[in-house]
Amino acid sequence: MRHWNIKTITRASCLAASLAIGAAVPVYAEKVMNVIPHADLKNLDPIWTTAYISRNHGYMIYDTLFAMDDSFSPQPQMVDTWSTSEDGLTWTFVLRDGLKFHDGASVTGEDVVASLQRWGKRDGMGQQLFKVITSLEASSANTVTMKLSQPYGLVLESIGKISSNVPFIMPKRVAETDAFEQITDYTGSGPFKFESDQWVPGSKVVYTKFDGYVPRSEPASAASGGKKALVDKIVWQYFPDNTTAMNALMAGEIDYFESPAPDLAPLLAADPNITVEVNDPLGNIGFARFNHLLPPFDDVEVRRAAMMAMKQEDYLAAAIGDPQFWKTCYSVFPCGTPLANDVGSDIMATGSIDAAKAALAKTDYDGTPVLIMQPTDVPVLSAFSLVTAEKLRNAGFEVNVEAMDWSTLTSRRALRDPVGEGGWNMFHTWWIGADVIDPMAIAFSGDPDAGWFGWPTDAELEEARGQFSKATSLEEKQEIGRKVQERLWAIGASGELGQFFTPVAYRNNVKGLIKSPVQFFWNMSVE
Amino acid sequence: MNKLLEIKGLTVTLPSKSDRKYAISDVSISVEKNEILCVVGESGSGKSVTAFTVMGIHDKRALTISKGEILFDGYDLTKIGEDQFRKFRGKKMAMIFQEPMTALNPVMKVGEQITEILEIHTDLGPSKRKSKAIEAMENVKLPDPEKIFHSYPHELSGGQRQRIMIAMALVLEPDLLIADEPTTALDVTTQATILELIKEIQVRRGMGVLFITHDFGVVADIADRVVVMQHGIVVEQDRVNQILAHPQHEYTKMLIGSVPSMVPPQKKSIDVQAVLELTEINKSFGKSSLFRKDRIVNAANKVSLKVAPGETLGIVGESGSGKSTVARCAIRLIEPDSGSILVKDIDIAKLRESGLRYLRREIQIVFQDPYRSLNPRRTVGQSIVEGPMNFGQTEEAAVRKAKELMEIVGLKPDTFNRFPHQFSGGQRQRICIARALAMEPSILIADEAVSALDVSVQAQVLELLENIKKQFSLAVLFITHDLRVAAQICDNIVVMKKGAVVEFGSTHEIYTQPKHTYTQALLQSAPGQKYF
Amino acid sequence: MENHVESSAFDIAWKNRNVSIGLSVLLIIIVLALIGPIFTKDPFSLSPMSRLKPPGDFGLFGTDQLGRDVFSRVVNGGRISLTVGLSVAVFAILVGTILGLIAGYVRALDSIIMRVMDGLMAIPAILLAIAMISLSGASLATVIAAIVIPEVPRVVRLVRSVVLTVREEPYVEAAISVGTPVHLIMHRHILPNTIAALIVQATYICGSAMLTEAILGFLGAGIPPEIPSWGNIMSEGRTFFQLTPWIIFFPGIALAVTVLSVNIVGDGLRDTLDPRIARSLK
Amino acid sequence: MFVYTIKRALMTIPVILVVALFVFLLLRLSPGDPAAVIAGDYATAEDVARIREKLGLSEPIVVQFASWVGALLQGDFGTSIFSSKPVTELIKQRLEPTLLLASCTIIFSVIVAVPLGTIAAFKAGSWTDRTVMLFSVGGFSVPVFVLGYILIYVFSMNLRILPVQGYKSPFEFGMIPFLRHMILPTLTLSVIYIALLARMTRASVIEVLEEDYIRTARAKGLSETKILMRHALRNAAVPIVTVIGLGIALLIGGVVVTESVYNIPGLGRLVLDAVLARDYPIIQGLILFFSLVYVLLNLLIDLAYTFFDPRIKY
Repeated sequence: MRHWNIKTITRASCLAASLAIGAAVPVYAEKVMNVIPHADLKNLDPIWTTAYISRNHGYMIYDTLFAMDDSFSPQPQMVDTWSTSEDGLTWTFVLRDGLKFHDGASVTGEDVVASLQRWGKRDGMGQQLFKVITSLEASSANTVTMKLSQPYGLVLESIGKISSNVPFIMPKRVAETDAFEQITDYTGSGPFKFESDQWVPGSKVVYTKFDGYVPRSEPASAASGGKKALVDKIVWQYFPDNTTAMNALMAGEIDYFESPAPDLAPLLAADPNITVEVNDPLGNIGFARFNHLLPPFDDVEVRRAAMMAMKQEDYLAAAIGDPQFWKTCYSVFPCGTPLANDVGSDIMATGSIDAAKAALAKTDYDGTPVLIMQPTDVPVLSAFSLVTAEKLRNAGFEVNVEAMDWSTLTSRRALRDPVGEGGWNMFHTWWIGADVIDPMAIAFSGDPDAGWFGWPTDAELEEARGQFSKATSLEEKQEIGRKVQERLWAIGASGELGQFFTPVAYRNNVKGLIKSPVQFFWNMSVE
Repeated sequence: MNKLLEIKGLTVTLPSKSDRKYAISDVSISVEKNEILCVVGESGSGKSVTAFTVMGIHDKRALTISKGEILFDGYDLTKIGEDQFRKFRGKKMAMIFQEPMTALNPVMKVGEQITEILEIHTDLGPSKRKSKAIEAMENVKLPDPEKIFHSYPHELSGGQRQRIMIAMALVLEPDLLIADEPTTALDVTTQATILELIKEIQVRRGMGVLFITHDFGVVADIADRVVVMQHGIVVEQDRVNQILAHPQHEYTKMLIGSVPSMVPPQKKSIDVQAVLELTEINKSFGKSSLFRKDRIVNAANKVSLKVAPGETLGIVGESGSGKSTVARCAIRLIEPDSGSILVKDIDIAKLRESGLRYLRREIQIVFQDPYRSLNPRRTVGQSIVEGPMNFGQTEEAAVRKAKELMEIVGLKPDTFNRFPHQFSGGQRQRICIARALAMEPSILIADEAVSALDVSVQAQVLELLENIKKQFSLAVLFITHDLRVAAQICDNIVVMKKGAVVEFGSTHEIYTQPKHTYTQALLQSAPGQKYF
Repeated sequence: MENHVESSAFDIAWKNRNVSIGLSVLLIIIVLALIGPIFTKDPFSLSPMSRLKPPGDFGLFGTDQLGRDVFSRVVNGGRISLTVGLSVAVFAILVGTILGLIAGYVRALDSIIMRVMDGLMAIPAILLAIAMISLSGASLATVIAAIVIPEVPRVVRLVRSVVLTVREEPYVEAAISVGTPVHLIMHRHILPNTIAALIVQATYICGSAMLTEAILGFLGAGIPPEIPSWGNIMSEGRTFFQLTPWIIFFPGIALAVTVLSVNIVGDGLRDTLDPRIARSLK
Repeated sequence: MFVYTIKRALMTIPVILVVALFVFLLLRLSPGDPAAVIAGDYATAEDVARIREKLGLSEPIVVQFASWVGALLQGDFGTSIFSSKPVTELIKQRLEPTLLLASCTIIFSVIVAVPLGTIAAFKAGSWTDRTVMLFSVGGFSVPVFVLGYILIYVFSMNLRILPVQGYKSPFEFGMIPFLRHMILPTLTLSVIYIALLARMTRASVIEVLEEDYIRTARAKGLSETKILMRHALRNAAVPIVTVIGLGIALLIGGVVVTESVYNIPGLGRLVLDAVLARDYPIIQGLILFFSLVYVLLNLLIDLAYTFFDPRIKY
């Protein structure tokens, strides 16, 4: 620890005095961007966790083989050229020249293989992909060869995945860490370096520009294209309090505020020095999840009756507020994305208590109370829960709302036990649009064993989802998308609560923001 | 005449809700140079209010001077401003108080407390101040003043503390010293030396002293002139010999008559089987811990004694002699470390509370402080019947008995439902005696039972104790520090010092032929032996 | 007759101006909270389309972020906050008194109880409460329990010290020597002496419990936010502090006035019931 | 004195053990499961079980406690589940802001509260007294976070004379930025502390003013100011110092809130975040740490009594 003696203090105060007077002007002004991220970076291993903040951290310091552009098609990033064999079973990727890790070592095929393998153990899409991979090896220093057992339509979509878990490329020594243990070496090859000794968990993360990074020549487009570090240092400062965060931005103590509460937007927008805008074109999709295993929601008609009561406008107005930040969307795929459609969406678009009441009356619902888990530390979900509670009550359900924090909810939602023994009937969440862009999303699973909490069972749905990975053309994919959506609505898998957008706010001296569902910090500058 | 202080028609009013209108009314007293004026009276006589008012340190929120003047050094003290008054205090007039422990600031070295007064009133430098303080300490005959100078009050004995108070009061050689019961809280041997000291200094300096006391023995030893006060009024004042020899006022006569004689009356010896017998009782306080063993006090060291029915056994000794410890062991409020306590031949020394319970009625106690001996939240009746009802007596029977007892102890039975605060101190002590008697005990312990009472009341309670002893054939263990009281009431006496019995004998023997030097010193120290 | 001394003390206490003003204000607040449901809208009813409206057309105190009526939430919230304050005070005093009496009277258990209490005292109250609530799930009952537990040691210490002092009083010794059994000594002689101090302590506990509840709400570990306690209303509204100050202002005023009254009553009672301080104020 | 210090230090062991046991049981018996939190949205039951195994959560509870205490005895507070950093390192990182904030608060509060309480006591019953007492009672009546918001709103947003948030280490940035960032948090945190101290000072001084030696001092001719300064305050010091010690617990509670409002990266926020994230090692370590601080500070205060009151000897 530091020695706090008189000398240090005196020296510090002298320095302070001189700084305060402004006598000591640094010769070179370091360009620093102060950012309030949307969450606290608790965890530095983006493969180990799916937390969005860890994913964003990953994009700071790592690079990917492929990356999504703003039309959501994968573009080469670390890969220079790649080829597919005639039968579609052998894929060869050649890495770009000049790829370097932060420690100076070159990126090799070995690193890529190890990184993909670790990712394949944790990520859902990765697991699917590795089911068909027979071999994955570095055929030369900069070439990776992948052999498949059958043709697979989502190879590039998988390894170019934009959101969690993103297959970031780490050095081999790091990627060899057990997939269920966290890495402790944070060497990447991305445009920024993580400053380990300046990290204060829960408060501050510091990144500095990596001078050895060679950006691609293409212009930046979402996650793809040239990643240029235009500032010397990026400091993430986590603010637990939204009001304080807003004040700090308005006072100029902060440059960029990633996710202000939408309700604060008018206050921020009123400040001429601040820009408020929506950065994520897909936004987030509200999700009301039923537990298909327990009564009353083990009955499809009861689920569908409940869905009829859900009026998206009410949810969005209550949770988000300002209509410029939300819109209704009755497709399971985010409206505005290629697979969005309106098959079977009447049920969700009903939004009528009376209709719900009538539908419920036709079922065998016996007054079994519905237990809704309300995560009180997440305002949007808390509001969703309350709106659902009121809607269901009005529709004739018995409802119990149980307040808890999000972390309790995440552990409890995994329980398949009856309500009395820790189980549950409903909870709310949201997916970022990019996570539910196609039928492969785990949110749409119909397999109770491998599927997501809530455990819907529908073989037809699974069959349809299975087809998707083999589909190659957009038309085919759209067709499968419609089929999947039809099944999802038919079995009342979950309530879709509409699409909402969280704005970002930043001081006008910040330039170069990239439109994307994921927050990137390259190409951004502070003037 | 050489009047130093003249109080003329001084009247001090009490707050409007008090039970009487004036604290003192129309008091006229004067103190001359080179004399000790004793103001004597019982509690509530207004003697302390008079002293505090002269000093200007009475509670100004409660007490207001409504009439009269206090002439001192050419000024009327009732009219001068606080700043000017402050210059008198400590310099021209000084005061010493009853309880030297609380009157000294516990967190300040005593030397500092003396030099402080020099700092306020003189221009002396620090070293001068110190030498003057040391000189003052030598004057009051404090041993090793250099060392004591750097001591805190709690490190000194009671006598030393009072000497410090006196040194502090006299360091600036004031003309007037006001002494408010300065020896009441001290042991009798210490009292004698302090009285001697005050007298000596007064003579040497030619100072005027206003001496407040309730003890006619002290008056007889020290006073030149005496003022007797009752209920805030001066009832009589004269030269000391005149007052003692020819008191005019009834109240004065009563006060003087109430002082017990040092000569014990002849008593016949009692020759019956003892009901209470303590053998080699040991009791020490303080824990011997792993870390230190030095804080253990031997409060009782091989104490043996016995009391027979109809006998009053006195335990006398100064504070800390262990006499109360013995009493509390005897009634098993505390458990002795070793030794036996035979009550009617049953050893109760080590009995647990449950086994003890049935012997509780055999042995009862009356405590010193009548204000704390009764639960203020319970009626006196409830307090008296509590014991009998614990032993299964019906309420009706207990109440009937209680009313009888109240009559016996001289209280009206119709006050049965009153609360303790509605009684005077003497009446409360009677209630406590009734409560003890309600148990029909064979042994009664009186632990300083009359020490807190005014002399007049003391005499009545002593008489009551004597009567009930005879009436109920009680064995009485009478604990007191007051040699006069002991002389009058006890058949036999045990003298204790530092936890051990130093002498035992019949009262007559002890008072006429004390063997132990400590007993002799005690007896010689009792004040007022010239007259009483 | 038993209560003679207390009742006269409370007569005096009532004559203390602070006590009478404080109690009157409290009485009004309690009555309002109790009859609140009669004259207010449903505090739970959502109306997302009229959210964050200023006081006026959409209710006396405006609406909150879910369009609920702030006035009815504040009025009904009084009931929750007062319930928290009162229950915490009652339970803390009850548990603390029992433990304190045992510790003060049963030598063998004294050191065990006191070590446990020392341990509890050493854990910062807010942290303990946050941990307990967020780990065991938020409900009115857990919040009350979580606030009670850190308060208990203070009461235990208070009661124990009174017991230790009072049991040395001559009248207790007299009661022992007339063979009064332990439970009656407790009941007749010791307990009544603790009452004045406990009542004063209870007022302070009550006040601080209401504040703690609010702070727990702020930290996200309070009563389920749906339930309108003053603390919850404020903590939910805090994001909008600069946008819609009324959401935080009205419950804030209500809470401050209530706690202030409770504390003023406590101070007044202390001054009248503690003779030493009372004397110097005369 | 030395022996006493050792003895008292040893006596803290059972207290800390009680705390340790209590905290441990609280965490283990509660329903949350850190493994599930870590495993994330896509984890299967096997994944969760595997993580539980890794964290040692599947051991019997007694074994878990024993191994935790065993590690503690070696100075190992464990490692954060999420950040994989040792808890001791996290504490070290966060100690400075909290320590300085607490120190500033205590110093400021004492400077303000003791004179206020003394004046109120001296003028007991007067308007000055009533005003001071009303302020004190008021200090107990406003939630800390509301006060924080109001101060930020007035001083930072409207007057724009002080920064909104953050912490600037005096060792890195110098004294002036440090103090500028400390003013509002200190004010916010001090209010309740000042209220507490002022009341206690007043009560103690009133009590002392009733003592005989005050009368003695008057009889010596001392002025009222001197009586107050020399005699009353020194004797009132012990209860005042005691309250400063007891207030530490209150302070730690306040720190949690204040650090959140002013975005100060201190221990208070660390523990709050840990609780919400179920990061058991941090919660355990920090509550234990705070208790240790509390116990040691109070030990220190007990020892300080000898300085204020020569009658107390150990």
